[in-house]
Amino acid sequence: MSVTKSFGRGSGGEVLALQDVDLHVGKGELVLLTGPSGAGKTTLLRTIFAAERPEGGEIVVAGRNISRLRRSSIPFLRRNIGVIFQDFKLLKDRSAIDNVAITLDIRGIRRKESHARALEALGAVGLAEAAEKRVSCLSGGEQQRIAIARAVVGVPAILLADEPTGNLDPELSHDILDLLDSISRRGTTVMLATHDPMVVANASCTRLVRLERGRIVAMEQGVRAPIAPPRLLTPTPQGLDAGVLQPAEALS
Amino acid sequence: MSVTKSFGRGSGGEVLALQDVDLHVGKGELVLLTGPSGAGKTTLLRTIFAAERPEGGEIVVAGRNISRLRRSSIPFLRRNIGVIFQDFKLLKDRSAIDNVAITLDIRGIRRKESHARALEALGAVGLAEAAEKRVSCLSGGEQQRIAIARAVVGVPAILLADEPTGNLDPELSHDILDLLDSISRRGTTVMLATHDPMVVANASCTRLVRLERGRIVAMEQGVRAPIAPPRLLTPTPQGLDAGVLQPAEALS
Amino acid sequence: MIRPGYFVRQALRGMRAKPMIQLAAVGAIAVGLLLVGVAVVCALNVERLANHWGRGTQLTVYLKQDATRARADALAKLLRSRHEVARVRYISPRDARKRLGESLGSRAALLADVEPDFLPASLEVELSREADGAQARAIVALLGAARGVEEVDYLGRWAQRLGTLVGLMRTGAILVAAIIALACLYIVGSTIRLGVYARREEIEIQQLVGATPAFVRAPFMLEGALQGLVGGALALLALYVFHSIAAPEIEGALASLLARLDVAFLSPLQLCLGLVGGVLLGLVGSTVATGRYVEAA
Amino acid sequence: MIRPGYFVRQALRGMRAKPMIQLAAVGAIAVGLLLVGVAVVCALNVERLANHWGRGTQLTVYLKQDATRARADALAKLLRSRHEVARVRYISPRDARKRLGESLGSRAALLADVEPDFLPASLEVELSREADGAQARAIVALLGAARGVEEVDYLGRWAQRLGTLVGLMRTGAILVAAIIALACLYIVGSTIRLGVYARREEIEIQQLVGATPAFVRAPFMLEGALQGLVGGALALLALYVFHSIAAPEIEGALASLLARLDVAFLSPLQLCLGLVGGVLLGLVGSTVATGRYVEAA
Ligand SMILES: Nc1ncnc2c1ncn2[C@@H]1O[C@H](COP(=O)(O)OP(=O)(O)OP(=O)(O)O)[C@@H](O)[C@H]1O
Ligand SMILES: Nc1ncnc2c1ncn2[C@@H]1O[C@H](COP(=O)(O)OP(=O)(O)OP(=O)(O)O)[C@@H](O)[C@H]1O
Ligand SMILES: [Mg+2]
Ligand SMILES: [Mg+2]
Repeated sequence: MSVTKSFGRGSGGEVLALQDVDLHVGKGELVLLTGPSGAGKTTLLRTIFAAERPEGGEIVVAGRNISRLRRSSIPFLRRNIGVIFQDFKLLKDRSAIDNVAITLDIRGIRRKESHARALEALGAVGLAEAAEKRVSCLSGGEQQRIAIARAVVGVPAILLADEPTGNLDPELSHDILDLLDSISRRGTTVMLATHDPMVVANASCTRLVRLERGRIVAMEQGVRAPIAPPRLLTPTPQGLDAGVLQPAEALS
Repeated sequence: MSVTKSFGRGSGGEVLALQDVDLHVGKGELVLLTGPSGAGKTTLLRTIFAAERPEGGEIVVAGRNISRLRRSSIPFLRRNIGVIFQDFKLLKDRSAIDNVAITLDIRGIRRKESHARALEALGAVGLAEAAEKRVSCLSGGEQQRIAIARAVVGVPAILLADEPTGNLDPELSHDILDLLDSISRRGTTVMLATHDPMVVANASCTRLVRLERGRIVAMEQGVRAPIAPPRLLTPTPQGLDAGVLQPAEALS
Repeated sequence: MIRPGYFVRQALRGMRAKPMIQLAAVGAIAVGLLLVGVAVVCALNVERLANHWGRGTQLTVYLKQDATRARADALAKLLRSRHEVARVRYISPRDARKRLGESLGSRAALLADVEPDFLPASLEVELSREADGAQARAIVALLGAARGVEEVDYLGRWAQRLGTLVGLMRTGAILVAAIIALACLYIVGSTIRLGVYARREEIEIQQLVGATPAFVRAPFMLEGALQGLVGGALALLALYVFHSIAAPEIEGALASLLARLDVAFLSPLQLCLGLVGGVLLGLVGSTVATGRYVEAA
Repeated sequence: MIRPGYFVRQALRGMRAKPMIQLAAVGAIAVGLLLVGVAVVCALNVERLANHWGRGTQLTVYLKQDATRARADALAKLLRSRHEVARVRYISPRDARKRLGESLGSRAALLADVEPDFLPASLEVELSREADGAQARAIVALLGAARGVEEVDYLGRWAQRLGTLVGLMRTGAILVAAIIALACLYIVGSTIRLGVYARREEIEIQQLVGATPAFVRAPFMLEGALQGLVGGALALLALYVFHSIAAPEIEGALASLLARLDVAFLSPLQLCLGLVGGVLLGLVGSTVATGRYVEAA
């Protein structure tokens, strides 16, 4: 898998949220994205799952140019990308398990199976007991973990984690980093945006990218080597388009 | 000022969110509240500004029992309490400055003055330039800082900060902790809920309280001495009730 | 303490920010009042029509052969003293004969041999607009029992049919107006409620930072009143346009039959009432709808 | 690929979770269809009334003094051959005299000296239900020019008034029905739109995690169809109740004047159309309303 992004002008109104960001990420990498508040981390992640369209440059995922994707293909792209949103984006008046299962439901997976897998994912973030509680009744950290469970339950090809530990205590943060690490080692490309120095210090990333005011100002090798050197996979456009590429099966 | 809380049963459905929490906080203290996700930190703070009613026990603020407060008095209580919400609770489709100024607007302060003071508060959190931007267009950290500016702009008698640095980088976190410290030194009672060990390490608190599963499991003295020993102020009920106690004037 | 300027600004901001909610509420109020207005104008004109035709309501009191002119005059005087009677006219036997001759037209020769006072004298009584069926029947009964009266002829078959029809139309218009008014009240209420519901978070946040219920409510109420005013004005405008189009048609259709009948529009007072009704509708709707979320917090 | 069961469950969940939105939409649809239904039933019965009274439409053809009975029979035969004519009856001079006598009542003695065939013979022509004013006028013109015809007497003044009135009612009912239908379409649309608007975040989130527009829309469409079905059923039920209450009243009022007229209700086909209309209204409304937010993301 190969990801290429570069922008002439940033998205998001008059502000240049991103400027000439150029980044190649290989399959199975775990890239840490840091930078001060307002650096453009979230915007960069949002362009990858086509929630934001760049004014210039191109983003290539699995050989496909995201910025020129047909609108109708976007859902199928997103099914291969798990996203942990900074503001969670949970359905507040539904149960935790419904929120997690939705990523499977939209692919037409049977309710029984989707609920079993969702429960498993909730267990992985330590919330198996809270499965039936409404999201609005849960604490900040619990909500964040539901967002994490939702992002990983589909075993996506790409995982975008935007500040996934902002509401978690050190112990839980550690567990979550372990979870992301193991997901990445199984072949999922992980991009993790954070400003928590503890996360930066503890995550076994393959690369550390520092953004400032929309530009990459530093890029270091991480402690971990990528499981595979960055290479171009043969594009699987029909997989992305038709939604038949089910990473869960593809990867196991 | 004296705060007393104790619960027989916790609020929030069947879960015992808080159990027999007993805590006295004096004027000008800065109390750190820590504990794992779901410990009850947020619930504890919410009971203080009467967003949650305890099933048992009582909360006394400035000599008034919050849990038996008339519904119509709650707004006037809240005007003396600044809250930084864990999930921000900002008006998404209004400008940053409108969000900050609202705490002054509801007291009938002239638009000109309220905007000037709101701009000042935004400056204190490093967002003077973003004043006119819509909240939904701002990054997670920017939104958090607006929430902080809104909580402090009224110079409240009590400041409740729920995970105020979860979306901020270390540098900004530091600035915000400094801000809270200086506010506390000017006489505002601050209660800061966090699981960020860096905050716990750096904040010059008067006390450190650790919650777990709704109970206080540890309480240590902090690095800083309270500006005044815990004492009972003469209650100012008419101030809380009629909203004439304007801390801004009272403290300056 | 709090300047009204703040609320006006807030209300205007709210209206600019969520035009869809405003349009829905304004639309519901406008449609509601328009329908009620249509019903009222219809009822109004049916009423006028009934009065217009009702004015023609006549009794013919045939006098006995032996009744004197003095007796007839006494009866006429008695009738004129009653407020439900508009006019009384004495028809002498000679007049009656003349009329019968006219009504026979080309066959009037038939009456050539008939003596002038063969037909009885009569009183033609025209009831006033205000007189209803019950009063008319009372007079008929009264006259039937009076000395010197042979027979009272009351309302022809067609006039009666027409009266029934007009009565049905009136009842129908009132019934339909009532249904419409209730239905529109429901719709206006639920539309405003939905609009407030869509902004419940805003209300919650305002209250969390210490806004009083009155503070939260004021912009909504102002908004509601404005919606009502605009909705009411739109309804009256639309009603006026309908009236301008329909009135000449209806008048034309009636003109060939009747002397002249203007299809009336609402009076200035009624127009004002419509606007006030709109404002009240918006105001009360907003107040009730906001109450839910203001109380809940 | 995706089981319909999922959408049914989602739709039901949505309806349980936000009953207020459902009630608003169901109410708007019910009220809209009810009003249209009232207008339709009114128009339907005005039509029936017009036909019923229209059946009584009669022409009286006075024959010339010198016209023979054979001529009269020829004319009657000619008339009977026309489909707009229902019945033709020959009135001899003797019959005519008898009738006049009856209409004069106690003053019939007046005719004692009149010779039996002083009055002209005539044909009483009753037009069929289907015959409209234009056809009637054509027949009048035809007869006026026919040999042996002295004069044609067409519709009395009251019958004409009644006809005009019924026509006005029909036009009014259609006009009002059109206004109502448009107005209700607007209100239903904006109510459904508001309901979807209140749930825009849900739609946004679903799309962010990869739901196709069809997936997001399906529960809303199902919900809309259900709202339409329930709203339609409620409207028909309410209409039926109104009918049950109003019909005997109206029939009673008419009974004293006319032989008998049932106030008709909607036919089974029309009832089905009402339900289908409700479902379509809800379905189309939801689809359009959801489109906005599905497209936007
Ligand atoms: N929709 C938008 N319209 C206008 N400006 C935007 C929009 N989204 C983001 N921005 C601006 O772009 C800049 C980068 O935002 P972004 O959310 O990417 O920052 P970030 O690195 O995620 O920050 P944080 O760590 O605070 O979450 C910010 O200054 C923000 O105000
Ligand atoms: N409204 C509610 N209804 C039911 N349970 C609730 C409600 N609010 C909170 N809880 C439960 O109470 C417990 C304490 O929640 P609280 O939000 O106080 O935790 P917290 O210490 O703030 O956690 P975090 O650090 O994750 O924010 C949690 O288990 C939560 O699920
Ligand atoms: Mg961000
Ligand atoms: Mg919390």
